[in-house]
Amino acid sequence: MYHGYSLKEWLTTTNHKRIGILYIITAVFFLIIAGTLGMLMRVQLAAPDQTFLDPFQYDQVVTLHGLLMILWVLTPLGAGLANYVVPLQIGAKDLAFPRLNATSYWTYLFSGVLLVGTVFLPNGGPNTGWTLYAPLNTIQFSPQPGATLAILALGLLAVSITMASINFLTTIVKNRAKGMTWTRLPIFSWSILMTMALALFAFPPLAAGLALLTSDRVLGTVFFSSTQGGSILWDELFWFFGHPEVYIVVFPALGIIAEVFMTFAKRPLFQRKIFIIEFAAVTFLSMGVWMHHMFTTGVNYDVLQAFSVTTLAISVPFEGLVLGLVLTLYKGRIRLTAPMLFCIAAIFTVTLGGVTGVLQAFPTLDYAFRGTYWVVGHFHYVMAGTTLFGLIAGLYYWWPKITNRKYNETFAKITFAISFIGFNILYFPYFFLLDMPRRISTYSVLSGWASLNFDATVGAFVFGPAVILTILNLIISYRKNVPCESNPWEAKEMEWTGDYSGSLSTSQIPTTPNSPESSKLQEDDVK
Amino acid sequence: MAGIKLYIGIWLGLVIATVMEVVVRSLPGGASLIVLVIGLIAGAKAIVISLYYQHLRYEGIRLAALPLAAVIGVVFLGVSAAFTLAMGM
Amino acid sequence: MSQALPPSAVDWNNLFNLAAFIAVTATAIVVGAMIFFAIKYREKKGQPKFIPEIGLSKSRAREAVIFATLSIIILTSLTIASYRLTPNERFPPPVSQSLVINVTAHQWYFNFTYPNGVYYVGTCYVPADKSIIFNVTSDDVMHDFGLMDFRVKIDAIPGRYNVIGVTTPPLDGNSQLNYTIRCYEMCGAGHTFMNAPLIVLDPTAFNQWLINQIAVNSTSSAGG
Amino acid sequence: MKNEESRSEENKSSFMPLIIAGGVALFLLGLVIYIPLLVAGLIIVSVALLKVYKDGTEEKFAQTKEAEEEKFPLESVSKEKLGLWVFLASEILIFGSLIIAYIYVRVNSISWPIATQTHDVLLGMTNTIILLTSSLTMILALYSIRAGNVKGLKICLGSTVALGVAFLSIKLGIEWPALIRNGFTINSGLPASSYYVLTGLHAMHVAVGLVAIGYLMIRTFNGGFTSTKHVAVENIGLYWHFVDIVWMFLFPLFYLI
Repeated sequence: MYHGYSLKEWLTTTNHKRIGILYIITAVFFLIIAGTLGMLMRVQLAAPDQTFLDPFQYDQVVTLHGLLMILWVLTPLGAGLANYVVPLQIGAKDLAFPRLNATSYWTYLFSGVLLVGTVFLPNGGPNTGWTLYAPLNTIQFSPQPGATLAILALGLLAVSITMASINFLTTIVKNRAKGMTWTRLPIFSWSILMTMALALFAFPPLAAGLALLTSDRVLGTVFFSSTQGGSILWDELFWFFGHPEVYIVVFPALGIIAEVFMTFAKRPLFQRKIFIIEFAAVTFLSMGVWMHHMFTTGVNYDVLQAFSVTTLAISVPFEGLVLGLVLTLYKGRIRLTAPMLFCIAAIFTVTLGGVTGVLQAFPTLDYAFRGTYWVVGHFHYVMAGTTLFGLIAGLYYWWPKITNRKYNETFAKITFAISFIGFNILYFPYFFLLDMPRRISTYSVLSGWASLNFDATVGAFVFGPAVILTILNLIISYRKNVPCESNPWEAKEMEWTGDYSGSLSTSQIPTTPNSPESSKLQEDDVK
Repeated sequence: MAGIKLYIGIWLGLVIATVMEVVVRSLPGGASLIVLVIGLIAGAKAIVISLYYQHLRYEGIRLAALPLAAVIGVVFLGVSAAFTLAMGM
Repeated sequence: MSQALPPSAVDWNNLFNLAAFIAVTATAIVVGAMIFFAIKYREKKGQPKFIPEIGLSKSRAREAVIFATLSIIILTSLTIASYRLTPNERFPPPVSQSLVINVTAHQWYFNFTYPNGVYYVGTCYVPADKSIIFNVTSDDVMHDFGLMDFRVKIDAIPGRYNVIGVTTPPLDGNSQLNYTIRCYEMCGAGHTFMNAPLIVLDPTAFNQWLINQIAVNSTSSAGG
Repeated sequence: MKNEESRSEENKSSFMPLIIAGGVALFLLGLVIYIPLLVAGLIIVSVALLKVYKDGTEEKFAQTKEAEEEKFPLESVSKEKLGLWVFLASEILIFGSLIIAYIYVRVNSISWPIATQTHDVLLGMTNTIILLTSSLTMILALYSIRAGNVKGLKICLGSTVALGVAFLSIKLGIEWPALIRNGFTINSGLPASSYYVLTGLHAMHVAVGLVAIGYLMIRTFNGGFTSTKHVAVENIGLYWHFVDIVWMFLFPLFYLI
């Protein structure tokens, strides 16, 4: 049964591989829910003056789509792949605290169930947008119990991710096999280290904010309902979490892109050391840019300008990361497999999403962009483009590792083409909807937004099914039960070979190779 | 590892510092000066506890960097929040 | 009848066009290089076994530094260009020379109060060719006072007055100019429909309207 | 391969992560829609934690010794201790953010009551000294067991629990009722809101610490610690000192300034 294990074994497992698989399955499940919600929004906005959803329903759909996609889909999908791959890459038997890992997973699952469950409560779920701005999030303006439950679910998720970050940081620092020095640490493990370090710093302030908000809603305190700075307080706490969260989401995808590029270009990473330094610089700087989400709140303008500068500063190392990835292909021996194609698409979207983000870093320009579909286009290029494409590439790339099956390459390439085209039809028009406010449930004919919105809806009906087809491809290949070879990509990384000495991650091969006993891992560690 | 006398000595120091905080409160002087002094005493107490009772002094800077980073994060959040308070256009 | 773009919108458009041009060029270079590499260096059949090149020459590191320097220069100059623009919006002309309008956002409408105490719900009348200061606050939840035709926006936050200044364009032969104020922050179920027309009138017509309003307000308050 | 792996895993696998997570979810659901569910969740979590404790004492989850590992940069720090310090870092950020939120609302408020008029400084100071003393006894507990002195460990842990209970009884039993009688209730405005939420969360941490030290005591009486094997004493001690440190800031913030 189930991958050779009984149901009980799945429910009680503390093995990092099976927990990784559980994470991936759950995240894909939430992806389908959140994607469906996205489709509902596109249906509603396909034409002017539609009444398919009423404004309150639409608000709930917007909120759940945002919360689910960012926190219950993209973050855990990266964590799931990390769960499976990182211990293999660093030569650890398991994560440092296996039971904590299991607790982290189940907490994540139940928090997601609670969040989705809010819509079945009387008066519906949260309707405040995923940013939960105060004082709209207080009991006075959103009295439904579903909104309280959503906040508690978010808090539970914060606990889950904090547990995961404790686990991964300890594992990567303490559980590396003999010989797996920091310079040899594979780049995906580096990216997870940075992700988890960021998560450690980002989620506690959110948890603090949620604690205050919960006490507001349950105990009747007045932190966010008071007019004495309550709105700005929430902004500060939320965005101190919210901006690093964007990087928490995108880092695993960048790590995957690096691994895939190295494997399919048969090249070491371009300037690996500089790449890691740039990675660390982005991690560090991303803690200091959150106030660019508050340019129009009217707080002290000099502070905002300082944050504008840090935001621009972060684009320099980030650009270095992208260039490093592109130059990895230089003089390579490139095989355009499905993961490679997805990664190339992800680089395209991260570049476009990135430069549009840089434009928003100028307060003057952001005064116009804020709260419009331009912003929606920007972050969907980064999130739905880079992150989702990167994670799909990761799934394709490690699928032979996880399931011992090869997916159908032709089918995968076709779905790639469809999803890439659909993606661009869906999100590119957003850059031209410069004056359309976000989160409006409908618009009038006079606004002139109808044709672009119709395009986007058409794109949604191409992109959504393409993602489903991708998932189907993976499932079908698993059901077909044709085992593949153990290293179909001729990859050089530890998780495939069980030996780091030939790894493309390190720019220098050790001059004195370690003895086979210490560098070669035991068979069942890698399999 | 430190000896029992050191631990008790530190405890005594912490208690005295606590009493001092309360005394400083009732002294005449500018409100901001009192806040500053009390803040410094509280910070010193926290540092002493973490250095000796949590024996960070003996663990070395590499481990101490972790809580230190967290504290720096908090201070950064606080400083930024403080600046945004300044209402000026 | 074509409406002239307000001066701040023209400036904004110029800066945006410049920045967008640079952004699109950068994207084209990066993506173009990537696609070029992917095609040029793709694996062909019958090639000898490939041994990855491990060492990297120093000149490549120099390239990375050059790219970083280049982008810093571009970003710095854009920042300077944008700062030059900023005062128009953030530091409006002195209050004495401007018309100050208090805007109070509610769920889900805007209320405009003029210096002489006249208030008007749902529509904002302003004189042409005049600097206007909006003093924006909110009565309930967070809203956003967005005037996209002028490319400005400011949050309406309870307990807080945020200031935004614009200069209305001259009428240029039109009898009036029509713009739209929209709410750009999620504020509940009525967010979708929370907008207000901004009508730019000839100064004399505006004064006439203001005088009429005094009468209307006094009768309505007396009646209430 | 599968057999080998599952055999080594059978020892580690457990329903408890699933049940604890489910219990917590039930607790939160109950908090919002139906209080009995909250109680049920609480009971489930407690029972599951007891089960975990039982498994733990049976050494069921004992870590298998790993093969040689890379140690840089934390050569001398055990995995458990590093994990705990990472956890403490997240706690620092939570309490730090809460304190910043408190300072923020306080500075932003037009008026704020004078601390000494609402709070009893003497009681606050007593509580501070009690907590400091409990920190001393906690570090002496570690000192004792390092020297192999199990009796000293028992005495020290016992006095730590006693002092912790004293702290909570003064806070919850004397201070809070008096404050509530004076109309300083949780929903009577920002000063009270911030006081109850911050000190309440701190009290919760004290309570969790007391439960953990209770667990240490039971293990001590079962002869669970020796001069070489006392990781739990040290780690729970680190947590307890952290709770102490938080109070070092909360005391002046609420009682003095």
